[in-house]
Amino acid sequence: MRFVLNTGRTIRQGSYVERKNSPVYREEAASLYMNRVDMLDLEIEEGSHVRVKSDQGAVVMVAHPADGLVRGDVFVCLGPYANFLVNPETHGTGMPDFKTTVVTIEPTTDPVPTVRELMEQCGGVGYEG
Amino acid sequence: MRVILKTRPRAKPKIPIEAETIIPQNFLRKNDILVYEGNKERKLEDLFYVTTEGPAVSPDQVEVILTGNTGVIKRVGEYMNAGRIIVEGDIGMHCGNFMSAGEIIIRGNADSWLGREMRGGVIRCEGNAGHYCAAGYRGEKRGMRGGMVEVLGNAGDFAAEYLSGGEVHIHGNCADLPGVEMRGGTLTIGGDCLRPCGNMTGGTCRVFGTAHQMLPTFRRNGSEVTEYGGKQYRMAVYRGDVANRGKGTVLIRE
Amino acid sequence: MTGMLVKNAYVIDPLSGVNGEIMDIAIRDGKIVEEVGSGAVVIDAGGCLTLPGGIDSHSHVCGTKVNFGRYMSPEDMRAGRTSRKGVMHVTSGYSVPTTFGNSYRYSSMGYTTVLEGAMAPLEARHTHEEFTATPHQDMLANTLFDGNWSIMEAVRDKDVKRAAAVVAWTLAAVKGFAIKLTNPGGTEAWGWGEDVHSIRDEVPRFGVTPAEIIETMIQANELLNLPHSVHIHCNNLGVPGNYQTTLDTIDLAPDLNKERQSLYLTHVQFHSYGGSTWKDICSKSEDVARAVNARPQVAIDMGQIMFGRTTTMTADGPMEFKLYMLHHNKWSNHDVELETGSGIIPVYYGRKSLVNCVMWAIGLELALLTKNPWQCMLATDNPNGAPFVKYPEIIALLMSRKLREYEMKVIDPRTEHFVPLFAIDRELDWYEIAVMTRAAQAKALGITRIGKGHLAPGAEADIAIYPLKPDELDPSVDYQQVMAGFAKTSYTIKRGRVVARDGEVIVEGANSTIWTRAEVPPEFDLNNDPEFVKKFEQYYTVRMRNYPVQEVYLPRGVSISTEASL
Amino acid sequence: MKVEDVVCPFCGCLCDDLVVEVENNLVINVENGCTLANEKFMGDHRLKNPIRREGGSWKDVSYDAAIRETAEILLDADRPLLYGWSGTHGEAQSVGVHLAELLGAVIDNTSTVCHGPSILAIQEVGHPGCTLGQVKNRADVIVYWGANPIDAHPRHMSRYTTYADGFFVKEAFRERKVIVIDVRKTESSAVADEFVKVDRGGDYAVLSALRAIVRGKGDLIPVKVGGVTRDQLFRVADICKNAKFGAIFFGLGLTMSPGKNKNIRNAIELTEELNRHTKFTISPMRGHWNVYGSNEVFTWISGYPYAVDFARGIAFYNPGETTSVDVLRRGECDACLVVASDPGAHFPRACAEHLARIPTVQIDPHVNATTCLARLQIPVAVTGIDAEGTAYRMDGVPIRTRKLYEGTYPSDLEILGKIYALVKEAKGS
Repeated sequence: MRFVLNTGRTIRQGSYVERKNSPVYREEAASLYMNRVDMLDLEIEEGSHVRVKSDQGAVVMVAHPADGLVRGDVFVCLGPYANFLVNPETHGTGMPDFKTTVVTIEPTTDPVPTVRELMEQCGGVGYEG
Repeated sequence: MRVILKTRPRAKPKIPIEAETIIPQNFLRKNDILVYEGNKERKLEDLFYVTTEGPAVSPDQVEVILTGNTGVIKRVGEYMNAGRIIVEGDIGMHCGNFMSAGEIIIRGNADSWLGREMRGGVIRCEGNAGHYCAAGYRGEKRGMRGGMVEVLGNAGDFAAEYLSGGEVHIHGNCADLPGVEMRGGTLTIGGDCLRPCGNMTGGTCRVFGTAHQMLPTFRRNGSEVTEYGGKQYRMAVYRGDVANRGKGTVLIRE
Repeated sequence: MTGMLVKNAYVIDPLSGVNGEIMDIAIRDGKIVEEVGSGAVVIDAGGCLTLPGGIDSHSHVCGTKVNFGRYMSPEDMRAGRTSRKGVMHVTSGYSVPTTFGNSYRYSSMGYTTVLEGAMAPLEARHTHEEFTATPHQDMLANTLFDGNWSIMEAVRDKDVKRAAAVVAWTLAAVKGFAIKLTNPGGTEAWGWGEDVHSIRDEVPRFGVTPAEIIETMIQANELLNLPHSVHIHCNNLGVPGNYQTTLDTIDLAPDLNKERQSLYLTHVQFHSYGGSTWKDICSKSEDVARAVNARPQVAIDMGQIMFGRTTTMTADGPMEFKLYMLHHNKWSNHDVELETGSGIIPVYYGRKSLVNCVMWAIGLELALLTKNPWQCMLATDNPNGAPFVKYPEIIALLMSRKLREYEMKVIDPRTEHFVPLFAIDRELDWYEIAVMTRAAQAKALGITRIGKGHLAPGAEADIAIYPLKPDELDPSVDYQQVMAGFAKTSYTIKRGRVVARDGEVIVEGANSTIWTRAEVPPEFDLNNDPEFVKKFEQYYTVRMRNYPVQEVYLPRGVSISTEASL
Repeated sequence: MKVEDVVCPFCGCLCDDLVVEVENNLVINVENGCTLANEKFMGDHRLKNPIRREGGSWKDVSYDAAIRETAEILLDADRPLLYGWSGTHGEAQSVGVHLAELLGAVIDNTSTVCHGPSILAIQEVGHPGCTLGQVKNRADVIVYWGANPIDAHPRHMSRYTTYADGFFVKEAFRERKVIVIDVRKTESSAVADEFVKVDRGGDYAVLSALRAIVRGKGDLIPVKVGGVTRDQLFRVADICKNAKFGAIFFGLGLTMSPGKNKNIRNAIELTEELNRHTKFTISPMRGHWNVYGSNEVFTWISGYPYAVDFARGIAFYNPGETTSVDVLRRGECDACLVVASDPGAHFPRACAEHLARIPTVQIDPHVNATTCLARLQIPVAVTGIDAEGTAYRMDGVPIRTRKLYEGTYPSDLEILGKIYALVKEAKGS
C-alpha cells in the first residue's frame, strides 16, 4: 500500500539523541506511526515489523497506531531510519522533502536493523565503545 | 572565430568547475583564461582541450563550443554581452547569469539558475532546465529583466521567480510555483504546472496545459482567445494574486 | 620599545589649539610623548595633513540589528566582497559590511574610534562579540533606555535618583558607554503597534511623556557624572513637520555641564522637516540651526543622506514600519522585552525623488548653518543616511560651493524651492572639518580625558595622515582630490602602530572597548533592591544572574569610572 | 555542589533557570529542566578518546595525531565541507568560519536542514519578530503553525506563551487564545483553543487565503482551502485581527513542506498584513540550542547565515547549491569536517553514503551515526556542561552557557584552534 511519510521531532527521539547505539534510541527512531484503519488493511498489529520502501531504498521498522494521523499518512521521527527513505533532492532550496516521501509498506518478519547496520550499509564501519 | 573547448579527464570529475571567464569576448585576446576547479585556480588549458579556428575582431564574431563532461561547469556565459556559446551536452548551474546580449544554445539539459537576473540576449535550452530557471537572486527585488529564455523540455521548481521583464518560454511542464513573485514580463508554459504565480504582482503568465492546485487567491475575469504554436486556444483569464496587491494576469487553457 | 616619530606633518589638532603647523609627533608605548630617541622608526609625512584619528560619534556597525541587516540582505552582501589577503579577512557587504569590512574601511579612512549608536541591554553581549571582531577601532556603545520599564516607573514617580540607579546598574551590567533615547516612549508604545507623536503624548499604560523621560534622564546623567550627555534620537523621525518636535526637545535641554553639551541630538537631518505631507515637505534647517546656535548646551550630528542604495536600521521600530508602508520592500522588526525595539528596511535615495533631494540638502544645511563646528558633527547615521564610506564626499560638499552647485544641476530641479542650500555661500575649511570629524566628537563624548581626539603628549597615538597638502590645494575647486584624500590615508596609526597604509590594512588589530562605571552608594545599588530583583525575575525571560556581560567579552576593556552625586 | 541559573544546551528555548547538582565531575540531579534537559545533563555516554578507522576496525589515537591528520585531510582537499556547528559555542563557530575562509571551503550549519528556508524567506521579505519576553508579557493570541512545541521545545509554552504569566497578561492560561495549525494532531494541538487541520502541502494556499481575507478580499475564498473550511479561515482571521498582540511561531511543518521558503514568506507577509490592523510578530522555532548563534557568527564574519562557499576566496552564498545536502548528493566535496552535529543520522541516505566515501572527520563528544562514516573522531567537552561559551536563543538573545565542572576533555574551541594554527602555518600566512 502507498503512503506519505512525514517526519519530525518526538520527545523520545530528543531524549536519546546522544545515545544512537542504544536500544531505546533504535526503538523510537524505527517506530512507524500510522492510522489504525490502515493497520487493519495491512493486517498488522502494534509491534509488527514492516518493510518501508521509497525510491531511495527500503528499511524495516516497527508499526504503531497513532490517533492523530489521517489514513494514508505515516510518521517516523527524524533519524537514520526515516532518512534511509528520503530523497536528497532539495528543489534548489537546500532542504530535502523530509515531510512528503512517498513510500510503500508491507508486513515482514525481517529484523529491524541497528543504526550501526544502517550506517554500514552506507559504507561505514560501526564503533562499539 | 570558433573556439572549441573539450573537457579533459579529471581525477575528481564531480568537483565543479567555475568558469565565468568562458564568454566570447575573452577569446579575442591571447591572455590566459583562468577557471576554478573547487578551490584551485587552473588555466583553461589544464581543464580543456582548446582549439581555435578563424579570426575575429569583435566578440560578436566569436562562437564558443563546449563539449565533453560539461554538466559540472558553472557560470558559463555570465555577464556575456555578445557572441554565441553552444553547449553540445548538459551545462552546470548559473549558465548565462546577468547576460545582456548574445546567444547561448544548450543541446542537453541545463542545471539550476539558468539565466538568473538576465538583462538581454537569448538562451535556448533544448533539454530540460533545473530549478529557478530565469529567476532572481536571494533577497534581490527584481529577477530577470530582459531577453529571452526558451526551454524545449521541462523546467523545475520556481521557474521565472521574480520575473520582472523579458520573456520565458517553457515548452514542456513546470514543476511547483512557476512565476512565483512575478512582477512583469511574460511566462509561457506549454505543458502542465503546479501552483502558478503565487504572490504575483504584475506581468502575464500563460499555461497551455493544466494548472494543478491553482491558488484560491486569483479572481476569474472572463475568457479570451490566444494563439500558441499556430493554434487558437480559449483561455480562462485570472487576475491576482489578491493575497498581495495583485495586478498580474494568468491565462489558463479552458 | 624604541618609539616612532612622525616628521614633517601638517598638523591640525583643534583640541590642542594647533591649526596647520608643520611639526613632528613623537610616539612611545602607544601614546604621544614629548620626544623619542634617535632609534625611533621615522615616518615622513611630507607636509601632508595629519589629524588625530577620526571618531564617529554615531554609527551602526555592531550588534543584533546590524547583524540582522546583513542576515536579511544577501543582495547587499554580494555588493562589496573582498577575499582574504595578507592579514585581511574576507569581507562582504556594501551598506552593512561584515565586521571586518567595517573595520578595514574605517581604518582606511583614518578612523580609530567608533560609537555604536544603539545597543539593547538585553542583547549587549552580541554587540560586544562584534566589537571584538571590529579590531581596528576602539568601540563604545550607546545603551538604549527609551522604553525601559524601570526608567519609566522612576519617571512616573518623579524619582530622578532611582532613574540614575537604573542607568548605573544597567551600564555596568552591559558594559555600555552612554544613555541613548531612541524615540523615547515610542518604542514601548510600539509594543502595541502604536507610537507617540509629540513630546507631550502619553506613553500607553505608563502615564509618562517623552518630555518627562528626556528631562529625567538628562538630570540622571549629570547626577552620575557620565562622560557623555544623554544622546537622543528625537520622536517623530522622518515625519513631515517634525522640526517642531525637534525644537521642543531642544527647549528641554538645560545647561548643566561646563565641559560639554547637556543633550546630544543625533541625525538631526531626519528631524528637520517642515510641511505636513510628503508632497509639501520642506527644509526647516534654518529654524533648527538657529535653535542650536542659541544654545551651547546642545550638540548635534548631521545625519546626512547621500544618493544611492543603503539600509536603514534603528531602534525606532514604529518609524521603520511607517517607512515599510511607503517602500513595500522588506521589513524586519525586533522588539526587545522591557527595553526597546528595532526595525530594518533597505532603501534607495534617488536624485529623482524630490523628498530625497530635500533630505540631502537639509543635512548639508545643518552643517553650514550651525555657526560653531563643535556643535555639529559629521555623520550619516551610518548606514541610515549613507554608508560611512561616503564621508569623504560629504567633506568635499561642505568644503566646495562649486561641487554643491554641480550637484544642484543633477538633482530634482524643484529642490531649490524647498531648501535654502543653494543660497548658502559658506565653505568649511580644513580646521572646521578636523573639528567636525574628531575633535568635536571627542569633546561631546567626553573622551578627551582618556586621550582621544587630540595629539598632545599623553594622548593615545591614534593618528591619520592623509595624502593631502593643504598648502597646495584649494578645496573649493580641487574637490576631487579632497574626496580621494579623505578616502584613503597614507598612514593610519592606532595606539602607536601603523595599521593601514594607502588603504590596505597591514596588521591584525587589537582594539579596546570603552565603557562607563558609575559608582553609586550601596543604597542605590539595584542588586540589593528586592523590588527590582523581583520584577526582573518576573518579567524578563533571562535570569538576572545571566544578564550581565562578563568581562571575558571585553578582552581589552577600558572603563571610565565616575563617582555619582547621589 | 548545586549550580543555579544553569543554561540548558539542548533546544532553542535556551532555558537559563536550571538548578544542576554536580558531584565528582558528574551531574547527579537536574531541577526545572524538561525531559530533554535531564537526559542531556545526566547523559554519560562520551567517547573516551580520539579514534581512527583503519580498514574495517577502529584504533585509539592521540589528540595530537588526530588534529594533525585532520589538518592534512583538509589541506589536501579541493572542495572541503565544514558542517554542523549548531551544537557548539560561538567562539568555536568563529574559528570554524575563519578556518573555512583560510581553506577555501564550504561551511554550513544545521539550519540547512532546519530553518534554512526561513532564512531564505526572511531575505526576501524581512522578519517582524521580537524577543520571547515581549510575547510573554503582552500576547493575547498565540499561533503555532507546523510546530509541536510539547515534543520539540517542551518548555516553550510554560516559559514564553500559553502558560507564561506576564506583565500585561496576568493569567495567561485564561487570557490567551492558542491556535495550532498542523497537518496532524499532536500533543500541542490537544491544548489549543482552536485546531486547524491543514491538508498535507496545503499551507501555502491557506496562508494566501488568510492574507486575502485580512486584506478584505475574502469574497473570493472558496468553501474549502487546503482542507480548511472557509468559516474556520474567517474565524482565525478575526481572532488575529482582534488580538492586541499576536505571535506566530512556526516550525518544520512549514520549512520542510512543498513550497519550502515560499511557505514561510507567505506566513511573514500575513504577519505584515496583520500589522496594519494590530501588533503581530512571527518567529521560527529554532531547533538546536545554538543554531541561531551559528547564523549570527557566520553572518558577522562572512555576511551570510549559512551555506557559505569560500572556494573563490570571497564569500559566495547560494542555498540549493552551496548547502550541505546539495554538495554531498552531487558528490562534490572531497573531505568533510563535522562539528557538533550528526549528518549521518539526519541527512538523506545518499549524503551519508558520500560521507563514507570521502575522508570525514568528526569532532563530537558522543558516538553517533556519523561516527561510523568517519575516518577520525575527536571527542570534546560538552558546551554547557564541561565547557562554556556564547549561545544565541531562538529570538536572538545571547546567553553565556556555564561550565559546571573542570573536566578532562578539551573544548571545541581548543581543538579547532589547533587545527586552524596548523592550516595557517601550512598556508604560510
